[in-house]
Amino acid sequence: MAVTMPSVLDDYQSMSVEEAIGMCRDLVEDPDFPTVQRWRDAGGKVVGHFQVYFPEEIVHAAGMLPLKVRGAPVEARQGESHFGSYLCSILKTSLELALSGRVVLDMFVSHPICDSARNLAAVFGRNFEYPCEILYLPQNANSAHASTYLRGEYARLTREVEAVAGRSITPELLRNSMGVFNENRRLLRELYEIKRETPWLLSVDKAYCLMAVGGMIPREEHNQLLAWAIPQIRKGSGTPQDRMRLVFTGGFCEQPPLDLLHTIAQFSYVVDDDLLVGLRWILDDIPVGDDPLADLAEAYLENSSYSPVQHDLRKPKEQMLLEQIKDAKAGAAIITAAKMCEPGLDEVVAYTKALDDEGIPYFVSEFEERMTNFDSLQIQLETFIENLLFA
Amino acid sequence: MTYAAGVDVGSTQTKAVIIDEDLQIVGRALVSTGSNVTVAAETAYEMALQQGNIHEEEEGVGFIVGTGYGRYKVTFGDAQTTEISCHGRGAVHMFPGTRTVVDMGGQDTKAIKVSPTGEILDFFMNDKCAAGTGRFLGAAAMALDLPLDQLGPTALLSSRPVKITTTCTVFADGEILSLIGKGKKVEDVLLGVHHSVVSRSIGLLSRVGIEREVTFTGGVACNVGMVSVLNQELGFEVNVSDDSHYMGAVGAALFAMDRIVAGRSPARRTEVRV
Amino acid sequence: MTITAGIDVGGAYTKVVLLDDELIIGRAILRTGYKPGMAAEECLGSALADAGIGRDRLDYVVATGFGRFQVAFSQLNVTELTAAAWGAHALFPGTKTILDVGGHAVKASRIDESRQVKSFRLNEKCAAGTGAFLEKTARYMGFNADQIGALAATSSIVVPISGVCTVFAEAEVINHLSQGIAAADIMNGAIASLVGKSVQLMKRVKMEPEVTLIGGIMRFPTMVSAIRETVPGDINVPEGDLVQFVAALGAGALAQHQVHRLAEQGAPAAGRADLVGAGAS
Amino acid sequence: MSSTSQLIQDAPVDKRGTSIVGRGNKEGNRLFREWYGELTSAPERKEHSAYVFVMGSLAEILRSFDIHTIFPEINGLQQAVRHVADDYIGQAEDYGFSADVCGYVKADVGLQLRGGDHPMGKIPPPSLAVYTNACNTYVKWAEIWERMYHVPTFTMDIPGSRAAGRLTWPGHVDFENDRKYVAGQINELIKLCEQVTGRRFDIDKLRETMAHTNTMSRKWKRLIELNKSTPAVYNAVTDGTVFLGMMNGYRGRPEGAKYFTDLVEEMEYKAANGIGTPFEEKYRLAFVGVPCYPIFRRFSEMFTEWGGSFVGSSYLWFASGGANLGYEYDLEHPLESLAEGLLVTVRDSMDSMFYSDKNLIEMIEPYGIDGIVYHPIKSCRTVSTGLADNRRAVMEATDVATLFVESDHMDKRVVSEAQLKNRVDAFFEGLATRRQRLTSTGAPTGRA
Repeated sequence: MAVTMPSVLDDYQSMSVEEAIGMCRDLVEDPDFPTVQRWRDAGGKVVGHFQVYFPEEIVHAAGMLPLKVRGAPVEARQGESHFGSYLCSILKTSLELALSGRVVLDMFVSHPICDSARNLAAVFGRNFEYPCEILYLPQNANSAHASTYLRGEYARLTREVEAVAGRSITPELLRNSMGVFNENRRLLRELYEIKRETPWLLSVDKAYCLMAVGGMIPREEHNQLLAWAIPQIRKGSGTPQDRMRLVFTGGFCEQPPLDLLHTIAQFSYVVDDDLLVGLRWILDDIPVGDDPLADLAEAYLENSSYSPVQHDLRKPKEQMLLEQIKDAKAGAAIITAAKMCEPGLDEVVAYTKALDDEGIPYFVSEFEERMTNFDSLQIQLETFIENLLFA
Repeated sequence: MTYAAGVDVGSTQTKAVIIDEDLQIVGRALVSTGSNVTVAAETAYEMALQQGNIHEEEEGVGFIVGTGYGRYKVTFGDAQTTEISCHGRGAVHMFPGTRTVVDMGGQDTKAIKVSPTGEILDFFMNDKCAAGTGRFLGAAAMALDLPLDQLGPTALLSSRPVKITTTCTVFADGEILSLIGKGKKVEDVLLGVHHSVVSRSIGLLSRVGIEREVTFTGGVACNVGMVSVLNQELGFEVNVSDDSHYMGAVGAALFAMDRIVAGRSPARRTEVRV
Repeated sequence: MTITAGIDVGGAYTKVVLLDDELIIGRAILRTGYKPGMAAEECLGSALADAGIGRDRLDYVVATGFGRFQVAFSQLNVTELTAAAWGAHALFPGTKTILDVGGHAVKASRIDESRQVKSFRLNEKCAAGTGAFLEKTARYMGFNADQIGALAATSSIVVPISGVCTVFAEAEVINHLSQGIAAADIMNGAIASLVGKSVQLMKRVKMEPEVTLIGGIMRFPTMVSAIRETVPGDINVPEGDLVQFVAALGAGALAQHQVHRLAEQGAPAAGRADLVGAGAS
Repeated sequence: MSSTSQLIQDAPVDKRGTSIVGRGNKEGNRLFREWYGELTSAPERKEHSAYVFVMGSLAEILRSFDIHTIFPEINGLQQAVRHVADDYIGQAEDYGFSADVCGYVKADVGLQLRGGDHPMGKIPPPSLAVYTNACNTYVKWAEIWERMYHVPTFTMDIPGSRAAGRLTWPGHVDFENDRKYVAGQINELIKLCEQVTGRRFDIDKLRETMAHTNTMSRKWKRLIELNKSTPAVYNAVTDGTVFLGMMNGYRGRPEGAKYFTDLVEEMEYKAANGIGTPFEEKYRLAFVGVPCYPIFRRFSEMFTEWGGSFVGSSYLWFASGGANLGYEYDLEHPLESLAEGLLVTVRDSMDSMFYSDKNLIEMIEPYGIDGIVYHPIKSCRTVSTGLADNRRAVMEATDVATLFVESDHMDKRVVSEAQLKNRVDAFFEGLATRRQRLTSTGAPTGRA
């Protein structure tokens, strides 16, 4: 292992798995990102990458910490003053984290997932000295030339990252990192399998905390945490209840507050979702060959999940959602979109029409990362359940 | 003696101020705007004249400037100026050290950056949403059926503000009542309301940049709770005049006096100027 | 005979309906204020008085509305949407679509023959489309809520009110007034904008006849006739002030259903109030 | 009465129609109606239409296949200036689209739901849709047509600048990687057009359309420079919208080349003779964002009645697809240079939205700018997201006066005339006092 990664988590092995999940929740909700602080204090550099997907392997191979920038439930007092009225919250809070010094970066990367996200790179660039750029992930996934282009774009990114890290990324280092992330995605797949097969053992909010913490700690450490937690969760004592199995969609970029997920978990089983889908974007292990950048590029296009912000004629989103519901043996769906999220709101129309045609019950609910009142969501959830009970 | 007058027609209240050549306020009046804006403006103006017992026959009012959203309805006015310019001018006149003005009225909040001469360098107003404006405080008062002037004092009884996220006026009473329903103390909820309104206004202020001194104008500046929370959040004391409610009208009157002094006062006109 | 109570603790008003099997034997309404639990107590008290029976006669109590979790004595809590479905169905068995325009929320739902809610939408925040907007507008122009209907009825012109934010919509109202537009016409415009937003919600749940209109705002004939103009098919409106009691009635009807169901199962009359109660936080 | 209001009002053109002054707008209105006439009658002639967008319309290729280009954005703004947009938008919202979704998208959905009935004519359904990623909403928009019409949709993915001012050029490894990608996609698009039309690709026809675009780009660049003259020879917001209609609608066509040749002749004549717009010019302004179409004429009057004259507009940069660069294709190597040109011009469109602060600062002196008006809109995050921060940067670097007003280019519900006027008035009151101070201290005050 060429890079020595400092450990940033407290000793959780001595905790119960519930306590460890509680620790994750605290970290996920802590707007000061203590694990990132510890990493920096140990002399590490941090590359912040905005939602949804980012080839973190490249940053990892350079010995830096890839930090998933996903906003935070903070008041964007400074952030607000850099934006207008009609914008999603994650944009403002992500900038707030940087402006307020809660998160200190050595590089910031955004993506052409939506027009706000591309603008965000420009806004960061005007306000910070470190490199702020857009990684142009291909939007024409159906072109025969997309993967060659993406390999070249990854090569460009590699050069930028090397400059920031002050060290070169050998194919060996990259292959090693890809191994670490393959392992990480495999463990996350296990986590989701537990939710799908035995949802009473792992609620959506707890699974979320375990997953999300990965975006802010060295991935080796996340792998250790998951490898430690998963067997214990499987051994859990919960018993199945007669609850509705739901798929939650709309959490691919801005994140709903944990309390919202908790509210849902109190009334139902969320057996699949698109929360932080970027961490699980690649569906299987990436084959590690002679040209790791090409392997990364190929996997992004050919072996990936779906989201409202990737256009791929092979993946009509409403079809993907229906399959997701079928595969998860879910009986209903919660269709959400972050307030002011154009791609998300556009997709809601297609999703609801498809669900209407299939006769799959659903309800629509907008959310914002900073919301604290879930009455409307709760009314809709309960109405769902009551319909089963008093039919 | 020549006088100058400013009439500030706001969405809820109309204010009139008369100043003399020494720029001293000699008459002021406040009436609720109601449905006939022009009548409200005339009434306020006449009342201000009476209060300063100025008799137009002998000692005339040389120039009248209308301001506020209804400024073009001040049909007896000689000129119109936006309340943005007027609040800036009034604040700098009352507190010459003023560099930033926060004006909180019925339905909008303005952040104004001014030069030492009262020149407007930059300004920002809430456009899209009345959340966190004075109206939100009004809604809170109505929900808890407290008189407006009791809001601040009641809030200041609390030390533990409740976090309030919905600052949407429409849903204010719902949010507030459900908090009370959940057993929160009235004063804690109210302090929370004040905090949420203040933090919205500070968000607005930071758009023009918070440079000391900050002068707090508009009707909401009469709320002691708002003043103390604002000071607390800013970390320094803001200027508040006893006439903060009249600041727009004062600014308008000062502009009017400029015109008199510049000797450019036109013959009194009474036709509508739109 | 089975006597049940349905209690609807709404944002503005608390309503109680007492049922003896199918028959309404008593009801009461009063302001919720900020002690929903107490409001429910008092309201139930006056309803019992209205029916002239004692509390011990109650077989089952179902609570609904935003304050349902503050109702200490209910065996079961259900949402307004479920209660409304039961209420509308009890009054008009042909109901397929329900529009509930309340003070703080507008809810549209589509149900099937067995009162199952098939689809529903709640109004998004920041839409100047709640009953409160009408009352605010009326109050601003110097009328009280009960005069809204009569006032609008005298007008034939609809003054457009397009503002998205209620507060700014009020500013529009002020502007119209200052331009000398008649209060009645402005009221008409306010109603039209509310109707427009409500009908849109119904379209989003794919409304089918019969449509049943409920909620306090439906007291105003102008509101109803404006909806009739834009919505095809049969439209039901409960008689008089019964419009305000539909959710409470539904809760009472559901209570009847529960008693009989539990009787069949031979189980004691204990609901899942606690279970749902867990949802309250 | 401003020339664009003729466009809006179909008002008769005055007797001086023969004179060179005012010709551009008169011709523009005529050609504009002619264009919509062509579109309306295209189906009768069994001609194909493609739905395209202003930032990278690929008109050169589509035209070489005689495929009509239809711009939903232009349809949308016409619905707004003709005060019918709300009906279409309402229909789309009933269909399920949120109030927060782009008004252009909803106006188009409403239009499609009405079988293409549009105030300018009947908009035929698409044979295919071609769009770049210059605006991500283009992509989401096309997905709606995929679902409605099951027609082929083609994303021409054009990587933009990775960071402010970081431009690469031919020969640079990153540029070549992007160019290969774009060139490859162009070939894929050509194949798609062959399938749709059943015709063979004709490279000489492509040369023709490219030659016309070359003329138009050259003239467009000149047109923008010509407004350095005092008084401004055209209003960059109102007249500019007419010019943009021509630039996009007639891109790659002889009528377009002639139109802009004549237009530049007219503007050079006006410049030489000190002829300005119909309004007195007291303050020279730059406009940033998208105009307020629902009250288009009133919006412009709020400025002209104070003597505010829009001499430049970022809209003329990005909505012309980057024609402001005056980029000219190398007709010896059409396909290669089409790829290069597309990359360079569409990249510039995006830069004009995301990174325009530097261009604005550089514009102040040569154009004698007294103030910059930022008008971000609810509908368009692409244009609007960065503007508040952009303004901060400009105000830090210069002491130019700025105004920041938000509304929308389609949705009347968020356009409050009273609010707008209040801010505009305050802005000019500030400009007036500032000018008094500057003149008294003898400092330069733009050109006025």
